[in-house]
Amino acid sequence: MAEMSAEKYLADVELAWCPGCGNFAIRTSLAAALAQLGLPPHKVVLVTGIGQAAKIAHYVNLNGFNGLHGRTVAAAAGIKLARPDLTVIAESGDGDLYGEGGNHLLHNIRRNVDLTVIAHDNRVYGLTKGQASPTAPRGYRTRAQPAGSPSAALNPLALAVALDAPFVAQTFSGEPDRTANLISQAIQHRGFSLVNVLHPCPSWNRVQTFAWYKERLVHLDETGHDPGDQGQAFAVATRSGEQIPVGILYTTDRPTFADGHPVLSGDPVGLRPLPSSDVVRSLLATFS
Amino acid sequence: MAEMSAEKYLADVELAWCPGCGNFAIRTSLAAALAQLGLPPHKVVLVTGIGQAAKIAHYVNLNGFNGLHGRTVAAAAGIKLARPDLTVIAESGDGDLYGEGGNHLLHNIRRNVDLTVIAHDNRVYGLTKGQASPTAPRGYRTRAQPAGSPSAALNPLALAVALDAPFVAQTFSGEPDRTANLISQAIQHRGFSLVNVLHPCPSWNRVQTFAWYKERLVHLDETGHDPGDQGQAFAVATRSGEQIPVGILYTTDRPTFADGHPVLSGDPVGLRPLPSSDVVRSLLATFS
Amino acid sequence: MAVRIAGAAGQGVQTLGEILARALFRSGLYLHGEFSYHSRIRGGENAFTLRVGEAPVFTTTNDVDLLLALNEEMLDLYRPWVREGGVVVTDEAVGDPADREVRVPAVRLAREELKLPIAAGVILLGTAARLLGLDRERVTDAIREVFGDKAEPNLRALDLGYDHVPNGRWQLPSPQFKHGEAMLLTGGQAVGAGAIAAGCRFLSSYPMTPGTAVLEFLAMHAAKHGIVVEQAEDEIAAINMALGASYAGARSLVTTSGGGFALMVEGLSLAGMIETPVVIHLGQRPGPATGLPTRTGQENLLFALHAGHGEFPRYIVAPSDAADAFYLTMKAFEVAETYQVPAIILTDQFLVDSYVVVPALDPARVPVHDHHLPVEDLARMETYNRFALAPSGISPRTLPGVSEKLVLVDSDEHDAYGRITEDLEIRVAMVDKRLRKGDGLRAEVAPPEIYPTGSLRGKRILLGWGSTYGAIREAVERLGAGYAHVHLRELWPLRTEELRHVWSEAEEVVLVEETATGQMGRLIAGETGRQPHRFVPRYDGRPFTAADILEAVR
Amino acid sequence: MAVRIAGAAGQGVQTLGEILARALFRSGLYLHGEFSYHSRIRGGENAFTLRVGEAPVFTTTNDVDLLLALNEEMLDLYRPWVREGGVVVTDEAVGDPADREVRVPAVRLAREELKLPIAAGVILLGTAARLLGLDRERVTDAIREVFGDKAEPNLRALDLGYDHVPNGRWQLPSPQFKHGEAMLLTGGQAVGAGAIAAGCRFLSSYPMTPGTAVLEFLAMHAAKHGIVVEQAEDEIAAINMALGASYAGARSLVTTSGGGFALMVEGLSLAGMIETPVVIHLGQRPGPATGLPTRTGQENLLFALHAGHGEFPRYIVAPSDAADAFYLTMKAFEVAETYQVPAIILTDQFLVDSYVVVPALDPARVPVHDHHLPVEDLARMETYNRFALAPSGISPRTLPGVSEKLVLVDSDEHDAYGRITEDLEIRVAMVDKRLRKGDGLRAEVAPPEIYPTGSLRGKRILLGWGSTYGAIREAVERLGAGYAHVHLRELWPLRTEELRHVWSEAEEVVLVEETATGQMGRLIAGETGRQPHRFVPRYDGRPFTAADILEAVR
Ligand SMILES: Cc1ncc(C[n+]2csc(CCOP(=O)(O)OP(=O)(O)O)c2C)c(N)n1
Ligand SMILES: Cc1ncc(C[n+]2csc(CCOP(=O)(O)OP(=O)(O)O)c2C)c(N)n1
Ligand code: SF4
Ligand code: SF4
Ligand SMILES: [Mg+2]
Ligand SMILES: [Mg+2]
Repeated sequence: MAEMSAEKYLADVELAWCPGCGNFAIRTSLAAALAQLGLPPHKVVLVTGIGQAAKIAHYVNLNGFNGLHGRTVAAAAGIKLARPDLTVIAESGDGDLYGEGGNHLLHNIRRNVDLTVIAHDNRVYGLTKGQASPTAPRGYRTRAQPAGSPSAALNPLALAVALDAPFVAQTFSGEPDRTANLISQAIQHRGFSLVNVLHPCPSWNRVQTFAWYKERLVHLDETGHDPGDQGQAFAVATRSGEQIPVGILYTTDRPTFADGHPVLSGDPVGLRPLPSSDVVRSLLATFS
Repeated sequence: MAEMSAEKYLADVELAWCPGCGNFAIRTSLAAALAQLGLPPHKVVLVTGIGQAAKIAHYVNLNGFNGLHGRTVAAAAGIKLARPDLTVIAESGDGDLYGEGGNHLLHNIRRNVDLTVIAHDNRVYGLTKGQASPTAPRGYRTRAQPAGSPSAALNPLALAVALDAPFVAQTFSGEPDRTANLISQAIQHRGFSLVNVLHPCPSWNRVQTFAWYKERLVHLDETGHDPGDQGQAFAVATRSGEQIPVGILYTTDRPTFADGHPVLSGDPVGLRPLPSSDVVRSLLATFS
Repeated sequence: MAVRIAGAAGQGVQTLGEILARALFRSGLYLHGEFSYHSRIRGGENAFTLRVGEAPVFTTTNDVDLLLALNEEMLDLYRPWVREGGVVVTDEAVGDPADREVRVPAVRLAREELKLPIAAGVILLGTAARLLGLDRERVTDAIREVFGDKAEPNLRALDLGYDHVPNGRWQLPSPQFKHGEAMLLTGGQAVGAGAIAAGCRFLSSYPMTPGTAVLEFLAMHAAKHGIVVEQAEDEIAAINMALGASYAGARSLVTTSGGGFALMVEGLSLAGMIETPVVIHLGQRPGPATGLPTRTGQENLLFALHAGHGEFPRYIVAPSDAADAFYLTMKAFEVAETYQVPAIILTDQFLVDSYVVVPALDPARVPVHDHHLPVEDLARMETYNRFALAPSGISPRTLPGVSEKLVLVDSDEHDAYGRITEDLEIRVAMVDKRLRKGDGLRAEVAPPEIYPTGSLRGKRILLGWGSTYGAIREAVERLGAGYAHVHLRELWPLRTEELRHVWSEAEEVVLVEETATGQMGRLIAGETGRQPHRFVPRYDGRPFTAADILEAVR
Repeated sequence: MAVRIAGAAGQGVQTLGEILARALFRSGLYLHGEFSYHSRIRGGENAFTLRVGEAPVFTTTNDVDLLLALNEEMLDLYRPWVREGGVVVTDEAVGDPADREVRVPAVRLAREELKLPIAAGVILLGTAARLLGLDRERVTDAIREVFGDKAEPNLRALDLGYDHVPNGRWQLPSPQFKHGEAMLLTGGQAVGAGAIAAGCRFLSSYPMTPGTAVLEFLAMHAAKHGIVVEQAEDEIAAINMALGASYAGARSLVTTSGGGFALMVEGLSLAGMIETPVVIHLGQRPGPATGLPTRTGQENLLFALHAGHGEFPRYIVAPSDAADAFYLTMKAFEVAETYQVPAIILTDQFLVDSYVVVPALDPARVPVHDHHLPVEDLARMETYNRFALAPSGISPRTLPGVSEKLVLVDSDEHDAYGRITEDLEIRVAMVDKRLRKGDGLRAEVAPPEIYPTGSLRGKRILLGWGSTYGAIREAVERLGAGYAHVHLRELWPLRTEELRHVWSEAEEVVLVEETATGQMGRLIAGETGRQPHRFVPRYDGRPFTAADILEAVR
């Protein structure tokens, strides 16, 4: 596929994000990734949920399914199963994907549908004014958690590695080229891919700021990490403390949902014609 | 606490399970565990969902909350938060806990509420006539999956270890004493405990039979496994192939939900009196 | 003529019932077979009640002529319902030898002669078949159909039972139809077949009785008919996957019961907002909550109608029998697709699980069409607006990826293109556009069925909807002059004019419904101001029979 | 007298509004402050509209006397709504210097003098306050209350603005109440305070506008008042956790909006089945689906009433203002606890977010009691039956672990002890028992409010419910003779007798409702057969004002 200009993926509309927000860069990285891959806009569906991150569906020139909060991955799976001919990207906030939508993430990793999930991880519920998201650290204080969040942060990377997700990566919005690159690799990887994008939320998150992240990033491609080794990936994902791994944590190649599926091997069901009356009559004949 | 007779925990009612089902033994093991711990029945709440396994709430003499399919752990967390003075056990089928209820499992491990979750893992939806449950292997055939389940089996142990659940164990219903022992240790462990109980379902599951399991069990307490090592626990949990680990995979001691909680340190809120009018007036005074 | 087979779960009651039903069907007779069961896999009470007739039979009965009791408990439970002059068939070890049952050494024969204990039921069935006057060959065919390559020992069992008694105590009517003129199927199969006939290409669902029957039917036919059938992780996933698939071009179905539908309510509202068709099969069972999982009821009418936050049009049908279930399922798909709305098929356990013989189904009765915008038309457009403000409310629809035009849908209020908006004038225009579809929908709905035709002046009306059709019809037939039956099969939009007419003509309107609160009465009154004068409720989880209604009405 | 402060999100519109409201409240005046905003964190349109009065004010207005515009866009948008003779206050750089606005160098002063750009708004507020005739001291107090230890630079900002104009263009009325005689609060705070006053001990919820306000209020007061407040992973967890906590003895609340409520529907049905009290605060906003997240509406009435599979009693209130929200929340807890049913508090964004001054709240007006069975009584029982077939339908309730008696609840149909059953006679008895509670509940409900009192004969009635109260009341007052206002605050069970009376007396009943389909009309007709004659709808997401209603009715 020919590389295209990233511009054509960007919709010329007002962006309702706050100044300084990491979401802007993620949008640009997404466009750059699509341009790298030369994917025609009409062959891509961007599925989002509800939240600040989820508004991205309106800010790009792609097909879009901006569904319910938390149901992003479920809707994306439905689209991909009906139309394997399309590239389907599910993109939303950490509250959407890991909180309300946790069960769909879990089970679509099992399903191994060929989806790319991009999580905007700002550790807060941005749109609803700053409550702790599942990735917020224990003790994080907000108006809904004035005594500090009592729960441990969810580790989405460890979770995905444990569930044997075929492609698990993390990146930082402040590194747009690396982010674009990872997204493009995630899209190309067969099966389920998760890209967790850390990003600052200057409006609500005063702890995990741009600088805070910058100081802590460790680029896995510079550490000799072997993404093919699940144990190593798990160790990196669960390494606690001051280092934040970015890059590809884990890749594997296991049967996808479509592999050996009796129907998915044929024409996309979303494009098949109405059944012929002969076919229907043969079905009904089984009742007589 | 004094040991009690296991009999007193068993309700004298007809059990609607099929002959030969592993559920019978799990019920006995649960009673034995409670007897070992000498827990008075009225100080225990057994929370279940819907399914064959979930009927256990009616077959024991304990307080019982037999709620909705999939919501077992959520209801249990509510009970425990209101009444830390009670021992709360959440027990249900694999479909209930890992399928419909996956999100509650995920987030209650994060919460680290002091619950014991006992999963009856028969790899099928027993009560609804044998469809694949989340732990059914890829390719498993049922009436709802005539071409074989297209999804990989969920690995609940790897999941729990990855989420840093404080106590993760697996056992087999055909080893009732070991099962009782693990349940009793799980109850005693501070924080969230998961005991995955493998059990045959002679009515629907013709693959994972009693004999099938018996041949494959590896007792972790005989292999020198160190449950304090998360990496090792993960390796054991994800070890594929013909060996099925039973015993304690992982234990850790991390802050529970109640630790440092401003309200849970006081009297159980479920037992507190109605507010005095003085207290209410002082609240209202903030509006004047 | 009515027969009941009763036993514990695991004794094969449903299989025996199906064999008997097939044998009768092969004999050219109409029948209705009701399967009633407990929520367990082994033990408990299972009963298959079969009525035979020379014309279509659409309801069950309390009384039977022949009881085949597979164990002692069932004998005790159901003997009181055997009519004067009826017969009971049991194993020799069941019941009291002093009683005048037909006692067969079935268990012993199955064990000793066949080495297949489970075949005792087929032996008893053989005896019952002969008493009924059934041709041995018809039963042989039925056993072959049901057991496939496992038929052999069961055919021997049949013979053992058949030969145990002399020829027919009863005689069956002569055949009423020729092969191909009628069909035997359950309501669940009818919904599944209707879906396939209407071009369903995607089903995502979570098992729940009685919705599961449709999931399993489509799963079985998926490969052949090119349908993606997927068991979802929960009902929320099911509806959201279905909406995704529908957006992408696949006619989509979900199947569930009340509790699962409850979890789909947010998704239903999404369907309303993104104007993406989806068909929901809601098989009712008694609630609240888990309730009685394997029983029947009609408690979800007002719930189905008002489910979902916000206001949007929907289409609701409630088939009265299996044939209706086939046609109305087809129509539900077609209406959902035409109007880009969610459609709900409201059945119940009784309808889904009952076997019935109906006149041969003719899919051509409900034409189905492709409603997408031709790609040529798209090419001519500058921008494609998924939610263009069409006068009918129906915006021209296309799919992602079939042309260079992009397709954007949004759960927020949105503009014509599909982009999120907080412009309150656009908001109003969009609400109006969506609700305008109600006019078209209303015109799709057929008037309620009235029986007997002719004036309603001064009559007492038994008003019903859905699967109570057969019982009410039979009751009205038996009540004779002065009574009429008004039945709704398409529930929403409501045909208010015809209903107003019913009220203004009739002497009294009696609602017959399997609820405790009379929901259809409240619905009709809410839309027309006319309330039923009386209400005959039932809410014990069993279907109405004509006898129950007669008792309540007389 | 009315004031509007308008700006982008992030410019502090709500804070400025709250300061102004507090200053007026401290001046002994009644007021209503409406906050209208976009679903974003920075940018967009935020407006705080404040009406001042000598008597309680319960609604907002379109027209204002003073507009404080924080940016150009807001100036253009809202200038048309400034009354003849009104004033506009802006920064010197905003708008056209040729216009006769009061232009203050606020941005420059904030930057240069205060080194705090965000304080520009407070400077403008100071100017506005002086124009309004507000005492500087009252505003100073208000700033201290709102900013706490961050007050200092804002007090300087106030002075800069205050000193920019000469003394009062307007004069405020004299104080109408003394300290302690009235209270200033939002509807959301009122619900939260009512919950605490009624003994709420547990809240589990997932954030959703406008429900979040109540979550945050209780979170803030949790430690002091001994309440476990937990943000759930989703709304399904929220309701199931709340039911668990309630079973275990904690009065429990969940708070959400339509989309979140949709996810709680199965849990609502569970509450009905296990007869475990729970209070649901449902803050309405326009749908379907995500709709307009920060706007108002009344679209969830029929949904809230019919949500849940199966039939079970519930209690629904719709407060008309913040005081009502306090009392009805208390009542909702008490009724839920007495009848062991779910109770729904139906508010909306307008009510939740509006500030209002009300007569001092008196918690003693709604007595609360412990409804658990005394442990002594338990000790005397052989077995404790959680679902004993009480004539009132209310089975005596105890908690697990307070005595040796075990407490078992079950989402399946169950016997008196709580054990699962498939016995159909017990089923019927249990349905009857649950529904019998409806009689007691009906008696709890107060009759609709009628204004003016006296005969309705020949009058045109404006019928409303919930937060449209103030707008309808004002419209009726302005319409004068020949009109009356009938308002429902407790919606279910419905007081059908009084409503029938309204219809039989009145000339015409006009429903005023923030929906497109007139849901209250359909509800009343469903229960009484009486339909409204006319319907005044609104569904653009904005609250009714009296002017809107007058225009539609006249
Ligand atoms: C069912 C449902 N529950 C709650 C909400 C309210 N809501 C909208 S956005 C949001 C959180 C967004 O957080 P996140 O997904 O992290 O996205 P962010 O705004 O941080 O990018 C919530 C709770 C909703 N729209 N739907
Ligand atoms: C919301 C909802 N969906 C579906 C069901 C139907 N249902 C009842 S039990 C069950 C599956 C049970 O499987 P599992 O939890 O593994 O328990 P088992 O019967 O195997 O012990 C299902 C799907 C239900 N009761 N509620
Ligand atoms: S609230 Fe946070 S995440 Fe949302 S747009 Fe603003 S800065 Fe970004
Ligand atoms: S269906 Fe399976 S799991 Fe359920 S009781 Fe029978 S054997 Fe046990
Ligand atoms: Mg976020
Ligand atoms: Mg199971």
